[in-house]
Amino acid sequence: MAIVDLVYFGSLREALGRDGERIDPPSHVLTVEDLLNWMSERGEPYRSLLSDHGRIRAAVEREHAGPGDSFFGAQEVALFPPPGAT
Amino acid sequence: MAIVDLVYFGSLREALGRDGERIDPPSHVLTVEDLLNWMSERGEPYRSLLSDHGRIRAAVEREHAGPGDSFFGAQEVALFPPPGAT
Amino acid sequence: MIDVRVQSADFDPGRQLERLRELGRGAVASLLGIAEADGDVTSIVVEHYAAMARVELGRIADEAQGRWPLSGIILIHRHGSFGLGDRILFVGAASSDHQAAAEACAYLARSVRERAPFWRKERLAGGTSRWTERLPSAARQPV
Amino acid sequence: MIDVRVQSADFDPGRQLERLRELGRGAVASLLGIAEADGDVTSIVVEHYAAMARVELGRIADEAQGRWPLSGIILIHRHGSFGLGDRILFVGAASSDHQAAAEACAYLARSVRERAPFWRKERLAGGTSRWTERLPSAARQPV
Repeated sequence: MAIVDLVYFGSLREALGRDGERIDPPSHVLTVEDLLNWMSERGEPYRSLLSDHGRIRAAVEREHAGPGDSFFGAQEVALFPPPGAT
Repeated sequence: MAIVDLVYFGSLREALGRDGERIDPPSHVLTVEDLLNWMSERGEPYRSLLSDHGRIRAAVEREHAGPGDSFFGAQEVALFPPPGAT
Repeated sequence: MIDVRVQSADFDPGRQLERLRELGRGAVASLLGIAEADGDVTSIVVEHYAAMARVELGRIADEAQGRWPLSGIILIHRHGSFGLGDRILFVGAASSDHQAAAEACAYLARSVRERAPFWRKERLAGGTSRWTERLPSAARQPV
Repeated sequence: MIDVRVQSADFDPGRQLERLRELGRGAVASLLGIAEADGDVTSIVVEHYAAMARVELGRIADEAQGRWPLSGIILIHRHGSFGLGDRILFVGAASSDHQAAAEACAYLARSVRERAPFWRKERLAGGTSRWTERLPSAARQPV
């Protein structure tokens, strides 16, 4: 798997205390769900914030992605709570 | 039955060539449908214009009324094609 | 707030949105009805039943207010002669609930079209004219 | 005509209605989203995913244009800091068909709320703040 830029938004960004980070996931981490599980295994604060998949949405290359969608080959993956400003 | 002011609108007004007229229907003419039938019996142009009840709507005292609604005691009854300006 | 108007004068849609915005709720839905016609129509005449029009618009607004949690409703229906592109109808609804504002606005617009006592005649280039009767089949009947 | 904008600047809703009216169709439906909050909220901050926001609004507009016969769509979503009553969102759709304009506008507004990558934080009188996460249950979660 290539290097991926993870970007965070909303309450997730604030709780993680950063806008994003560069990650290098192992080759068995293929889908959004795999990614959330792998990140959770890194311990706190990821575990608390990412292990409840129902609270976290993702976008792969600026397009909404479901838990089973692959991010293979993507340069940018975004994680965020359900959006909505109005 | 007392005297009633009939008022016409839209294409019906134009086809009848008048804004309205004062009528004195007999006592058995109680409902909007009775009124349309009684007016149709007066001959042309009423027969052609009023006998197809599906094309004519009515309002009794400025409120929409169906064929079976009574206009007993009303001072003003309006007849017109289905409305809609936009 | 319910404001219902029947008038020949033009209105400013932006001003109406602003009046509804000032009520302080999260959403303002509106529908603007505009004179549109096909082919050789040069202008449109809107006739109305003056004694009934405002009363019927008020009934429609009351019904909407009973069905959705609205903080404001504005209905403005014009009558008279119109060029193509002229404003004829404004329907606006304000609510804290976006969905309620949108649904109420659609209901108000549909009810005005079906029940408000206004009739539409198209003037044609040749000097003739035809009424748009909106029969149940939605067919247009030249008279 | 599809016009999609993501901006911090305010916009004039009346001007947007006028642009849609000038397309010459019979109906313009719109929904204006306004900063509203309960209690001790003093202001609202709207954060966005800049690289995705405009693209996603464009996808939503394309979907609406594929589903309804529209002559024009305008979507404007603001980001930044807002006082209560400030305009945040404008959704507008023009069509010859009143029902199509109203339905498309409701669809656009709902899709923007559910999918456009914007997040809302409320600043409170005491100096604290809370995010409005809009979980699937529609519950609001203080963070």
